[in-house]
Amino acid sequence: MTLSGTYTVNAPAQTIWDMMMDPEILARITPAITKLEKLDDENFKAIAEVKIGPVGGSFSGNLKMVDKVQPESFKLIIQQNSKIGNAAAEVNMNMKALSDTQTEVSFTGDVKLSGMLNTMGGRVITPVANMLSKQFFEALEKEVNG
Amino acid sequence: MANITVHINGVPQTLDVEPRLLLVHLIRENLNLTGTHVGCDTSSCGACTVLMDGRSVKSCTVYAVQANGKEVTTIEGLAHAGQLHPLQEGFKEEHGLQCGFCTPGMIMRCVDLLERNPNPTEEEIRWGISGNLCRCTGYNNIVKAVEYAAQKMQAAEVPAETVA
Amino acid sequence: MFCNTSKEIGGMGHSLKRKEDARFTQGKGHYVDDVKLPGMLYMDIVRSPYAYAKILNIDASKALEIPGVLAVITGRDLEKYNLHWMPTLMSDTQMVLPTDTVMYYAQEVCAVIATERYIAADGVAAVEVEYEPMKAIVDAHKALDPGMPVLRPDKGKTDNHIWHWEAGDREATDKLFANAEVVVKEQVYIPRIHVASIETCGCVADFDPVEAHLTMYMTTQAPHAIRTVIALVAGHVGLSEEKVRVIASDIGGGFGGKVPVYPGYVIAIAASVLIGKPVKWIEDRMENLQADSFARDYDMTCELAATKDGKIQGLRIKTLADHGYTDAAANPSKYPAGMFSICTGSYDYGVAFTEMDAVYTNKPPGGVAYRCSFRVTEAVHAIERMVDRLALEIGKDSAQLRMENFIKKEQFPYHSPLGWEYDSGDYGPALQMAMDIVGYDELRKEQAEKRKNGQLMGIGICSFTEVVGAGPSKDFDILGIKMFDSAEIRVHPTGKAIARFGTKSQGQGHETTYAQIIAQELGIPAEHIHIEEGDTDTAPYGLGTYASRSTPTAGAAAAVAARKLRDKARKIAAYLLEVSEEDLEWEVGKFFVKGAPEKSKTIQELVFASYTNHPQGMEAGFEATHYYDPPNLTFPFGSYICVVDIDPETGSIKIRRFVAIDDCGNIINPMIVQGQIHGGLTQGLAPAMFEELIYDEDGNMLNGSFMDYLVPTAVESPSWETGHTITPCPHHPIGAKGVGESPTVGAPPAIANAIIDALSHLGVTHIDIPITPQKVWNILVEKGVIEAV
Amino acid sequence: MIPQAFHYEAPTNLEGAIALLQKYGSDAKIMSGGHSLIPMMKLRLATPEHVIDISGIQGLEYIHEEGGALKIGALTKEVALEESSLINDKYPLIADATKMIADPSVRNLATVGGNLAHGDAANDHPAVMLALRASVVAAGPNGDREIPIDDFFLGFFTTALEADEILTEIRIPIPPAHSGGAYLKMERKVGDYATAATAVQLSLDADGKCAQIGIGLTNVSAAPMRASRSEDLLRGQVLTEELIQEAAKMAAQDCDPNPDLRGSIAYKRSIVKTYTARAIHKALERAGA
Repeated sequence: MTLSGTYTVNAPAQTIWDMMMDPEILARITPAITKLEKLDDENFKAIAEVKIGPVGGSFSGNLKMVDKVQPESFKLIIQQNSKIGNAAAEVNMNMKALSDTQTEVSFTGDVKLSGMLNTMGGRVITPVANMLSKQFFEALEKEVNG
Repeated sequence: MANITVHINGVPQTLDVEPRLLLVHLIRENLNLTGTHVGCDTSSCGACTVLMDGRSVKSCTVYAVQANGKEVTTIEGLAHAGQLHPLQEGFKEEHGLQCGFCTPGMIMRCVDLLERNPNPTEEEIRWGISGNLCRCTGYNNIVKAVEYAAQKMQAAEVPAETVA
Repeated sequence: MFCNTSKEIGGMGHSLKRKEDARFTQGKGHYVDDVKLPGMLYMDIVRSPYAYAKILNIDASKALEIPGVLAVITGRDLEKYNLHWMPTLMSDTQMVLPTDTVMYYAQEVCAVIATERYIAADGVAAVEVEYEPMKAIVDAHKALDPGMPVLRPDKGKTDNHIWHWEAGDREATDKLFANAEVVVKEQVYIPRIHVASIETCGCVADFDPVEAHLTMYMTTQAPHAIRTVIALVAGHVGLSEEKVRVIASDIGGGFGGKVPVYPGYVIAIAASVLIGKPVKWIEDRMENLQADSFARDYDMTCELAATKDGKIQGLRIKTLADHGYTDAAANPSKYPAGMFSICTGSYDYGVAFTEMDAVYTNKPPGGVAYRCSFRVTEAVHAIERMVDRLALEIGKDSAQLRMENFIKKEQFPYHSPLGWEYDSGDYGPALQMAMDIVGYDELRKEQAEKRKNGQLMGIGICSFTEVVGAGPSKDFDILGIKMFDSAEIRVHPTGKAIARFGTKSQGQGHETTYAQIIAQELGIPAEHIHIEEGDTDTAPYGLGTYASRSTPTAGAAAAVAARKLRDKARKIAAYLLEVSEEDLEWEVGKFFVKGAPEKSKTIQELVFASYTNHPQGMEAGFEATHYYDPPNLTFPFGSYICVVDIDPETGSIKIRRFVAIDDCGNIINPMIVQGQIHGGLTQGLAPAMFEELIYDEDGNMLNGSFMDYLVPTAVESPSWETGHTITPCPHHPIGAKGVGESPTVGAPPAIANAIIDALSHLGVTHIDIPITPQKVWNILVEKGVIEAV
Repeated sequence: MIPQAFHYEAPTNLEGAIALLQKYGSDAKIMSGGHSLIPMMKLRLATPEHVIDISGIQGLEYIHEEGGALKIGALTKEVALEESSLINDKYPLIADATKMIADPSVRNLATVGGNLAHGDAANDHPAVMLALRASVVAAGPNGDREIPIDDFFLGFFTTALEADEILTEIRIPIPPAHSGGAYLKMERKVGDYATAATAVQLSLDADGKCAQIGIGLTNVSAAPMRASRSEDLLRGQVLTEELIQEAAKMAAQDCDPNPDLRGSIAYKRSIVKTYTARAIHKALERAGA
C-alpha cells in the first residue's frame, strides 16, 4: 500500500527539520506513538498504541532514520509488531522551502501489513492511514505554532 | 465469572461462566448439546443458529451472559414427545439436507421464519435463509422442505408455543 | 428408469427417504468436534503472518506462564523424533512444523496444548515469534524467472519447476495447427479456490501409552489411507498400523478438502503421544481457508483447430500449475495432472496434445479437487470455452456446432486422442432435451431483439464429459495402493443385514443407496440393511470417497458381494427344494423352481437355513466380501444451458434460468441423484461468479474468512431445473456411473459461456472466472458501452 | 476464534451505564446487540477490558411518532423496524435499508443505535439517517443532548459521542405529504457490506417540484457522507431526467471511495451514479409523482 501527503507549514525548513530530529517532539506529533527511545543516531525503539473505534492494538518495534539530507529529506524505516499483525513501512520525508517562513512538507511511503491486520484490515487501512497522516500534519502545525 | 440462568429447551440451567464464553460453547461444551455447530466464527454461515426468546440468533456471536434469563431453544428441543417438528419432517421428506452439518442451524432459522411468515413465497424463503450457508444441497430442496412444513403447519395450525 | 423391486424392498430406482436424516434433523449427528474424552486437551496453532520468512526465534515463555497451558510444540521438538517433515501423496515432502523457514501465509509455526480451548487460544496470542521476512514468490509465471530464489533446495532443486508432463501427439498436433483453416486461442485461468465445507477440519488424537494404541477421530474422506499414512509417517516412533484406529464419524462436507493429511493432524498425534492424553484440534474458518489445500490454480493456453464450416480437428493446451510450496495434490492417478487429459471433451476429432508444468510458489500446498475428479473441471472449462470461442469465430450457433461434433453413440467405446477409453455416451439427446426445456430457439430470437435496444442477455451451453470412479488398478493408486474399493455384507439369521464399506460418506447418502444396491441384488428390504463406514477397525480396506468413486467402486463391490451371496443362496435353495441349481430361477427376494413357481424359498428362509440347515460341506453363515477393481472409469455426461441477464449500467449478472440434463447411467435413488446435482450446480456457480482465494503481491491472503470468501447463499443460487437421460455403464455391475461432481464440472463453463455470450457482440471472446459485476463493468467501459464517472 | 477475557457489566438503567463509562473510560466498550463488537473481539482486533451490555436497559425499544418526529429507541432491533407497519407504510427508505442489513438472524439482535454509534460508513443506517435529516439523542452525565446527524459522524469510525455518552434515541422529522424514499445497495452477495449504496428521501411541493431532498451514501467515504451538491442542485426544481442524471454524477464525483475487494474507485463511483439516479426515481414514484 502506498501512502502520500503534502502540507504547507508556516515555518522554515530548518525549524521543521530540528523538530523531526528531536525524538521527544517526533513522538509527540506522530499519531499513535507513545514512546520513542533513541538508541543511536539512526535507530529508535518505538511503542505505539492505535485505537480506532472499537479496534485497538499495541505495537512495538524499531524506527530507523536514514539518508538524512539536512534540512531537505530523510527516510524512515519502520518495523512494528503486534498481536494482530505486523507493519513494515518505508517513508520518504521531504521538506521543500517555499519561502523563508513557509515549507512544504510531503511524504510518500510504502506500507506492508501482515497477519490479521492485513486479512481483516483491507476495508479500514486506507482510511486509517489517511486519518493518521492528517493527525500528523495537524500536530506538526500545532507544534510549529507552539 | 458470571452467574447466569438460561432456560435451555425449557430446562433452567444455572451456571458460572466466563463472560467471554460464547453461547455456542455454553450449549455444546457445558451442556453437551452438540446438535448446534460452529461453521465460520464470523456470523456468516448460520450453522450455530438457535432460538433465543423465540427468535433465531447466531450463537457464535452471542456471549452466554447475554442469554441470561432468556429461553434458548436448540435443535434438540424441537421435537416434542417423539413427534418431529414439521420442519424436521420436511427436511427429510424433501431431501433438504446432505451432510447434515448446516441442517440444525438451518432448521432453527426456518422455525423463526415460519413463525413470522407462515406462508412464505420461494423468494421470501430464499431471503429468509440467506444468513445460513449450505454447501451440499444447492438450496432447491431446502426451499421445498420449508414449503412442505409451511403447508403442514397451516393444515394442522400448530400452536406457536410448541416451537418456541 | 430401471426399477423392478417393490417399494417395501426399495431397490434401485426408488426415491427412498434417507436413513441418515433421522439423526441429522434432530441434532444427533456425530461430528468430530462432538467427540469429548476424559482428560482431553486442546490444541491451537500459531500461524505465520508472512508468506516467506525465516524464523529467528520462538519465545513461548509468556504462553507457558498462563495457567492451563501445558506445552508449546515447535518444529525443533518434532525434529527430535524426525516428525517435522512428512511425505505428501505426490511423493513430495511437506513440513509438519517449520524448523527454520515458513513458506506461506498462515503456515503452522508452533502449537499450544492446553487444558481448555479458550486457554489454548490465549496461549497462541501470547507466543512471540521473531521473523525475518523475505520476498515471497506469488506469481507462478515469475517463479520460473532466472534469479528467483529457489524455494525447495531441500528437494535438490535449482529452480522452482516441479514437473513437466504431456499427453497426446505433439508432432501431429503441431502439424495440424500449422495448416488448419481456423485456429482460435485463449488464455484461460482457473483461479485458486477452496472447498469450504461448512464443517472445518479437525481431529482428536487419543494415544493410550499403556497399549501403545492410537485412536484417531477425524474428518477424513479416506480413513484407511490415512491410517496407512500415519503408520508410514510415525511407524518409527511406534505407531504400528494394527495399533492405529481411524474413526471418521459423520462428516460435515468434504468435496476433496478432507482427503489430505494436514500438519495439524500429525502435531495432534505427536502431542497426544508426548503427553499421554487425548488432544483435540479443530480448525477455525480462517485457518481452514488460509492454510488447507486449495483447488485449481491452472493457467491454460488453449487452442482449437477446425475447418471453416466448423469441423473440430485438433486441440492444444499448455498449462502452468501453481502448486504452492509443495506438491501435496490429492490426486488419485499416476498422472501428475490427474485426469486433465479428458480435455478433448465430448467431441470427436483427430489429434490433441497437452503439456503442463508445475511450479513452487509461496502459497499453501494442494491441490484438491473441489468436487471433481482431480483436474476434470479445468479440462472441461478449457474445451467448453473453446468450442464457444470457435462458434463465435466462424459465426455458427454454439448448440449446432456441438451437435455436429459430438462423438456419436455408435462410436463407443471411444478412444480419445489423449488416451481415455470412454465407456458409453449419447450426447445429442441430452443437449436436445436441455434446448427443448429452456426454449433455445425462442431465447436466441429474444436475444437478437434485446441487442437492438442495448439490453444484454446471454445463453451459455456446456456439454461435458466427466471421468470418474478412480480407478482401475493399472492407472490408479495412492502411495502405491491400488484404487479398488470394498464391501463386506453380513446377513444375520433373521435375514437382516449389516454391510461395511471402505468408502466414507460426507453427505452423499451411502447409508441409503448402498442398502438399495444390496436390496436390489438380494431382495432384503433396504430398511433392514444397516450400512457402516469410517471405522478402520471394522470396515474392509478401501480408498475412500472422492472423485465420484463410491458408486463406481464400492457400489459395484456391494453388488458383486451380494451376488456371491445370491450364489450361495441358490445352492441352499437347491438343497432345500431338492432340485439342481440350474432348475432354479431368481426373482427379487426368492428362488423358485422353473415351471413350478409355488415351490420357492425366500431369501430370508435361505439365510436362516445358512445358519440352521445348510448343506453338509458348505461353510455356515451368510457373509461375503468383495474388493472391486473396476475395469474402466465411468464417463457420465450432461448438457447444461444457462440464461443470464446483465445490467448494462452496473454489470450485475442475474441467472434467469439454468437447465441441467445429466446422464449418470442407471440411477440408484433419483431423489439423491437430483440432490447431488442441485448441490453440485451451486458449487459450480460459486467459482464461476463468486469464489477466488486472493493474494496480494507479498503472498498475504486477502479474503481468508466467510466475510470475504463468497460462498453463495440461497439468494445467489438460482432455482435449478434438472432432467436426465440414461445411458447405462456397460462395465459396472448395476450400470451406474458416479454423479456427485458432474454439475460442479459442467456449471462453470455454462455460466461463463452465457455471460460471455451476452457480451460477445461487443467483441468479447473470453473472461476469466469468477466473472463478477466489476469485471463485466470494466469491459462495458472498455467497449464504450458506458462511461466511467 | 476466541475473544480475550474481559469484565462484563449489565446495568439495568442509563444512569448506571453512564456511571460505568465514567469509571472505566476508554477501557470500556458499550455493547447492545453485539454484532459489530463481538466479531472484532473474536478476531482480537478489539480487546476491551470492560464490556458494558446495555441491552437490559428498559424503555429504549420503541418506534413511534411524537411531536412531529418519528422516534426510534436506540435499542430497537432491526427486526422490529422490519416488522413495523408504521415503517413499512410511511418510511420506505428505512424499510428498504433494514432488509438489506446482514441477514435475518443478525437483524434479530442488532440494534439501530448500535448500527449508528459504531460510526462505520459501511453500515447502512448512517446514510439513511443522513437522507432523512435525523438527529440522535445522546445521554451523558449532564443529561440529554440532541445532535443533528450532520454533526454526528466526525470521521473514520468516529462519532460525536463523548466517551461517557450513550446514544438513546433517533429522531426523524415526519415527512410531509408527497414524500418518498428509497435505498439501493450493491453488494457482492446477500449480507455483505455495500460495494456502494444510496439512500434518498425527497418531498414534492404542490407544483410537483422537489421541496426537500436528502441523499446519503454508504461505504464510499471514510465517514458516512451526504451528497450535498446533488441535493442543492435538485432542491426547488422539477426533477427532470437530465437533472437527476446530473445530480447522480455529482454524487459520484463527490464521494471518496477506497479500492478494495468490493471494487475499484471507478466502479464504486459508477455504482453511486447509477444507484443515486435509480433511487431518486424510485423515491419519486413513491412520493406519488
